[in-house]
Amino acid sequence: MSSWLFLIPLLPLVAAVINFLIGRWILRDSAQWIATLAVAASFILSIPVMLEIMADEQPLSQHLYTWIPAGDFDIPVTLFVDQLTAIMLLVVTGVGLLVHIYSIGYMHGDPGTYRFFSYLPLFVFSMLMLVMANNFLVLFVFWEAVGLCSFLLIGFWFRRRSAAAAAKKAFIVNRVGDFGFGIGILLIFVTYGTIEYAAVFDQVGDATQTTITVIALLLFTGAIGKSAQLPLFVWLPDAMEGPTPVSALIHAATMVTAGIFVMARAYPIVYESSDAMMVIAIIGAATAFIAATIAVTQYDIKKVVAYSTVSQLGFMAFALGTGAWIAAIFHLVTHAFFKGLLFLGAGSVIHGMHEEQDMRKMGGLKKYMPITYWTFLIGAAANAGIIPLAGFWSKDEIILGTWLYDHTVIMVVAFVTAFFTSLYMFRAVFMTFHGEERFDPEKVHPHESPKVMTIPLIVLAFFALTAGFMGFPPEDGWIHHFLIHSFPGLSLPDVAFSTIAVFAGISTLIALSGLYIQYLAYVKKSISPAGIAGLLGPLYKLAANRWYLDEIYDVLIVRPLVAFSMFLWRFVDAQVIDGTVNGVAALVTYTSSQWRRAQTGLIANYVVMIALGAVIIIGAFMLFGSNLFD
Amino acid sequence: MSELMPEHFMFLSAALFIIGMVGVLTRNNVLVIFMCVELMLTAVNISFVGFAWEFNQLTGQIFALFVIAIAAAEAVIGLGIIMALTRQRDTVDINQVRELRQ
Amino acid sequence: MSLEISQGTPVEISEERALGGSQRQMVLNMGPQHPSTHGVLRVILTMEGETIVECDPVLGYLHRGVEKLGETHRYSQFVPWTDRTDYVAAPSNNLGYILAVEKLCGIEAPERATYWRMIMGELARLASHLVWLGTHALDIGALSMSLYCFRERESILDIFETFCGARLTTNMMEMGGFSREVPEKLPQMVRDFCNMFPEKQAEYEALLSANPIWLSRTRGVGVIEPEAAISMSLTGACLRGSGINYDIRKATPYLYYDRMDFEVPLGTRGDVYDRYLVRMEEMRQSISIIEQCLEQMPTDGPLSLSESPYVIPPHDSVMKTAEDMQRHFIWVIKGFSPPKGEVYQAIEHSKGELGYYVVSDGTPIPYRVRLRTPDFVNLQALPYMAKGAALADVVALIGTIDIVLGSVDR
Amino acid sequence: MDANLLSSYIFAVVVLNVLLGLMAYMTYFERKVMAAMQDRVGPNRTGPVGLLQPIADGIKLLTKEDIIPKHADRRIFLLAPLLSFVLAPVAAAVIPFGDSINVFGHEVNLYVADINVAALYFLAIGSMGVYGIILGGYASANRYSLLGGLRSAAQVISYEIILGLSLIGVFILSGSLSLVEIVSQQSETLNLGPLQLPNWFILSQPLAFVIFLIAAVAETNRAPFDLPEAETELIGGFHTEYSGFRFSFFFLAEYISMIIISLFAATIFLGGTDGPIRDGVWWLAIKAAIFLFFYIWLRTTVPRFRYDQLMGLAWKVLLPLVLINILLTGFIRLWGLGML
Amino acid sequence: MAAEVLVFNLLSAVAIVAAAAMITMRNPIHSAIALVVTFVNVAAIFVMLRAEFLAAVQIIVYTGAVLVLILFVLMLVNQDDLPEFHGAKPLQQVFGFGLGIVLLIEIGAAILTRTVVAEPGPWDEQGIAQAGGHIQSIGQVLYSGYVLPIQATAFVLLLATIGALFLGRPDEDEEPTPTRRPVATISLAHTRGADDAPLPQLQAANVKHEAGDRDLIMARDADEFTSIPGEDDEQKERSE
Repeated sequence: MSSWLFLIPLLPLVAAVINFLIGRWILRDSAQWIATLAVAASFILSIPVMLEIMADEQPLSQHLYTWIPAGDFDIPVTLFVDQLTAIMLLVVTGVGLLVHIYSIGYMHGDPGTYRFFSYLPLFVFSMLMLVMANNFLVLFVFWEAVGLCSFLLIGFWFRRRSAAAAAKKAFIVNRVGDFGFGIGILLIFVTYGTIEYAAVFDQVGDATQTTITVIALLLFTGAIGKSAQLPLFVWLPDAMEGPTPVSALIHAATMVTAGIFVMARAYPIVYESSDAMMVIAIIGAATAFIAATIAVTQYDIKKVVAYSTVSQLGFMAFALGTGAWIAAIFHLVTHAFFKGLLFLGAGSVIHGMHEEQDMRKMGGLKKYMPITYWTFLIGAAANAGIIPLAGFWSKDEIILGTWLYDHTVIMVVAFVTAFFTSLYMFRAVFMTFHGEERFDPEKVHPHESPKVMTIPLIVLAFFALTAGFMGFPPEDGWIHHFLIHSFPGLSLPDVAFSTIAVFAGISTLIALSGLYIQYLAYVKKSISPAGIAGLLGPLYKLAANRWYLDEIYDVLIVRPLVAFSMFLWRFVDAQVIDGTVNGVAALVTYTSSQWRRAQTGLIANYVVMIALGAVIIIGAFMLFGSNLFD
Repeated sequence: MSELMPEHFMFLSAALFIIGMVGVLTRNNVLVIFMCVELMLTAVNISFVGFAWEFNQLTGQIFALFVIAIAAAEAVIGLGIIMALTRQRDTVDINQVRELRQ
Repeated sequence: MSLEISQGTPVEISEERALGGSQRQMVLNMGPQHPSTHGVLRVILTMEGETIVECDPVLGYLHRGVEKLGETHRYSQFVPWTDRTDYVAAPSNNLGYILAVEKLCGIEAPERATYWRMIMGELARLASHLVWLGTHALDIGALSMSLYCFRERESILDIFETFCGARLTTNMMEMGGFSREVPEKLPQMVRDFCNMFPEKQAEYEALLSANPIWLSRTRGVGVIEPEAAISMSLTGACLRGSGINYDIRKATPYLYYDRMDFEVPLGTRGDVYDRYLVRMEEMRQSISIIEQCLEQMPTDGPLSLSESPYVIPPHDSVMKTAEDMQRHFIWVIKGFSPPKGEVYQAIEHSKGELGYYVVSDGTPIPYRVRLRTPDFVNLQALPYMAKGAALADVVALIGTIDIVLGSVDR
Repeated sequence: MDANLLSSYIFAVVVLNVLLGLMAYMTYFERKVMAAMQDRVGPNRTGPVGLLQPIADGIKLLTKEDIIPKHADRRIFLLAPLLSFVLAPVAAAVIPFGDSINVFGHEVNLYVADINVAALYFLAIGSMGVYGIILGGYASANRYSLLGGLRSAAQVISYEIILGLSLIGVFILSGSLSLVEIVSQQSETLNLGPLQLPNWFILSQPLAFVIFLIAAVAETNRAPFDLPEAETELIGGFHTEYSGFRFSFFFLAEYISMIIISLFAATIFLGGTDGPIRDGVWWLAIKAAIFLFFYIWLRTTVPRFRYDQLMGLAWKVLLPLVLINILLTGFIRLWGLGML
Repeated sequence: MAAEVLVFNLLSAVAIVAAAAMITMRNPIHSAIALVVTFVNVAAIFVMLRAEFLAAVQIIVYTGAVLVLILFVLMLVNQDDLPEFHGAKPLQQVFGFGLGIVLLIEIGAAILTRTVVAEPGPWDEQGIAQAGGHIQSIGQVLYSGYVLPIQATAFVLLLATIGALFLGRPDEDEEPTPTRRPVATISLAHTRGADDAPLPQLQAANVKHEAGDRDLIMARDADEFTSIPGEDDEQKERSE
């Protein structure tokens, strides 16, 4: 199988290139089929890879070519698949395939379809290469490539000013993280003299503790950017300006989890540094909590899901930080399914509501779009952690991990966050699908989405229902035994059933309480959400205004930066640099105007010069290079 | 010199090449210059073929073959340019063509 | 190869135009000695490569002052001169002039003579078309065609020879009819020709019409728009090839053409091939007209209006009666004087409308004789058609106009 | 000097003289055939049935005044007909007129040379032959001649390509460029079911044969491709200004190339000296005569092409066809060798 | 083998003399002829150097095509305007010949002091004979090791052809085609020169099919198939 590995990323790339080159004129609508088929083929090819890994428990690798040969040092492009990668492969191609199918319906009639279907497989290609890389440089290249795809897709409707701004914001914010990431990779190279995973991980212990901590934190900086952790998560909600399938694929299921993936990949490094892990855990917990609180106050259905994503990413991050590695990856996988489902469901709602995203103008949609409703409900329940859906198992395991590895504070935060999770999820469900119809029935005629859109929803809903059983029984499930190979030195904790039961009970209670509160608030109307908001006063305001993070950035970073830039422009650039440049240019102009006399424009003169040059060179060679005068 | 020596063809090649070069340098007519360039290419071909003969190889001949093929392409384009030039400028005098200056 | 021309001629102007233009343009002096200009036509071609940019026909190399001769000769003396305008169809030229003078005098030839005139006119048309076909095909490169055509033309010339003793310059007609009785074997000769010819014509068509090279050389070449054809006052096949229905035999019938059952072929595209088809069809119609004439012709009756003062008395009566001898003497010495007046008579010549404009001031010598020769007018179409055509097309175009320089230059 | 070389020289002289004689009677043949086709008698006054006509013509041409136009480029004007005339028969050197025969105890090969690149040599000489026409057209200082020269240059280059490419199918099948080898391959028998046919390449390469025939007519500037001379347009084209024996050189060269290309076609496509009974040079002569008759037949029958039609025919019709032929032949050959 | 050397020297001498003639002739056509002589001699030298195929290609491509093209262009360009008739600049000539002499000395020295020796390959006379002839041996080498270069060369030739077509394309017609004026009489039978335009509706009896997919219209009356535009308009007005 390893000799066919290259096909997995190649097919989407080919599809992307074909669609990009001839999509506009020749393929037009058939571009979508090329892309979908390519990703489907990748998905089908990924299955035997998975099976082989399961059977052999040995990583696969295929050397493609040497990218940068430079003396002793060379950068090979080698595809590397171990257990972690295999899971990622299935997630990326599987969710990718469903999103492609969904997009056929969602993007129908858009003039830029061919463009969309060349970016989307390009993203799949980049993501696949990212997870299949065997060294940090290739990883970094495709890390940037997925960033680029994200940029392109967020700004897909670039004529919309807000979309363009969001794309820019996502790109720039990510650059901050990537900057740290890049430095981290450089530091790895400086420290270990190589950037291949295997070689680096073999000699992790050779470096000082401080160096390792710094490397780990720098790598985590990248993850902060890409996986939208505090303080860089601001881009992700804005990224919802892109088409909804993009949000589902990139900003929920795959790309944003790249940060988590990288940290898991760099497990040997991170694991060496308890300080770094502590930082990761704190940041993750803070992110999870803050995002969850914001999510409760949002009215835009996609924003709710987006903040939910940030929150869940926080969960994964602090799972990493607390040492629950497998739980983090487990949650990554389940999250990919139910968050993809939620986004696609949200997209289906938006599609059915004629591009309306505000939940205040929805309500009572249950009867109009039953499939969307049920699948969305399953996704929401999975996200909220209702037993026995996927989210319950993974999230519960993360919380269990905090207790197991003695992070009590974080555990408390996690429980609180879980409560908020339940709150915002069911708030969204009830506001959208239950209650009175708040939209204008004259203008809006809600309808169920076409089959190409609902079928992916059903498939994802199935996985959201069942994926959790990969990790059953907790801490001893199939996924744990499978993934443990990717985390050498880690052992599965032996947890008493009673402990598991207690945590499961608490989690379920919290989730159901959230459900009940929202039921009262939006269906029974016995509690007034506005009243509670008024009761909480400043706290609500804080959450509703996204903890003023954008404003803080504006004051702390953007404005000084703008001012500094103005200074640079007005004085340094206009006066100093331009002056210098213009002076140099004037000098060059003057000199060249003198030299220009040599440029007669007469071919004859040029030919003479060529001949003269030849004569001189041959003469010089005869004088110095031959044995003529020896 | 009772036998055919490599020096024979090398001198022939050199002589033709230099004649061609002198022609390029001294003539004004674009077409004659063009012919001189063809002569220089042929001179190089003699070298290729000669070395191939000297070392019992065919690589030189194959190189010469490629040179001829490329020379044909060059002739087509060159003459096309000259035709366009005469159409536009009404001249084949190389000293009246100063388009390269800008 | 410089042209030696005096100042200010159109030739020089076209030379200058060529030299003043780009180097790519080349002036080619085609004729007057050139095998495919059908005589001494001179065409100055300004060319870019093989494409004609400008085409200037230069005339006058065969100018003999025929019109002036008409003003210095008596009415009957001018008839032989008309033979020498379009010498490939001499009887038609005779006919046109005779008809004009007869119209001036107000006389009409006897019925039998009129039928014979029609036969001779149609035979002349056939003879002319055969020369046209042979040379046209030869110009385009079909070598054998000319020989075949001249072979058939020989039979027509034999008929002429039998009728009047001359082959080329027939001078066969007179005011009021014919001066001689028709030889007895002539009707049979004409009948034989009519039987033989369609077969031969089928052969020509087999050789040409089915030939892809012939088609590619003639189709779409030298298109004359109907508007252009009219504005250049083209006549004959050049006009009808462009689809304009104008045939003098139908429009203003002369002789007994109104008694004939025939059709006028019209082209649909106006290119060389259409004119070829039109002329080929005209030959068939001519044969049919000849056959009809032979059928309808009265077996006997006078061939000449012997009583008319404008007609030379028949030979027999001159020898027998004094009046006729007197009349003959005056007719020969002084000629006859038609009444004062002017007349224009046009006939459908093989090349188009051949018109004679004759003004009489009551003297035996016409005040003015003007020839409207069809090919002179039709030649206007050459520069029109040649612009943008290839050099090889020019010969085809000259051929398709069907010029005879004797008639063009007069 | 070794005997083989000597016999080759002698044979070359024989071939050259026979060609010249044949050429003279080629004109007679042409005139008679044309006359018959055009319902005429043809030459019949000089000698019995006009048999002495070619000789009379030759004497006339040689004794006529040799006019050199005033503005002509004199040296080239004198050189051009010679070039045409000298190059025309040279190509005959590679045509095999049969196997070797025994003359006075010596083995004499019935070909001047059997070289490895014989077919290419033939094409090369053919491509040189056009210089006479181009230079003659240029040197005459006559615009008709110049146009004839230009037309000839373009025409010969175009049709040279077609001619060469049409032969490639044969080369693929024979695996050799040597005409001797090609002839010997054609003398084998081709078994087509119950039919036993000679392995002539006309049977396996009919398309190539037709294209070769067309290109050969164009290559020799004969009707309907006689644009360089085109009497009715260019009044003789490149030889407008030539008279006397210089004109006769062009004339001779044209007829010699006709004969040689007929011989070549007979050799390549019709099995050369191979015949149903008693192989020998007579079969070659008969086959060549068929081609020559075809040439004359064409001339009497068809009108002339126009310049653009001529080029269009070469580049838009014949070139694609001949490429398709090469492709098909190549595939069939590979299939036959079991490589597909 | 003194004869071989003699022939070689003879051929080279002619080639060099012709080449020298080429650059000194004032008339470029004469130059071209001199170049033909050089090329033919070079081809003969190729034959001596066991390169029969190249010799043939040299003749076919260089003398048969490239030089014919050059002659073609030379003949198209008006002779009176050729620059050599106005003489070259003396400085240019001195420079050219000077450089030529220096280069000759340099290369001469290089040739005489040449020490490069390579391993002889397998393609001597026996080797070529074993392969079945010169063509066969060239083919073996060419199509075993140089397939990609051949394709690249073919591509270059294709590009050159396209480039030449582009360069040689006719100028765009600046003059707009004149619009047609209405004239007194318009024939209904004519379809404006286009060969594929449909004919106006005609009675089948009037149409005579001719060879070459052409129809002739047979008019029996002088008034058939002819309309006078003015009358038509009047009739239209009346009917309206």
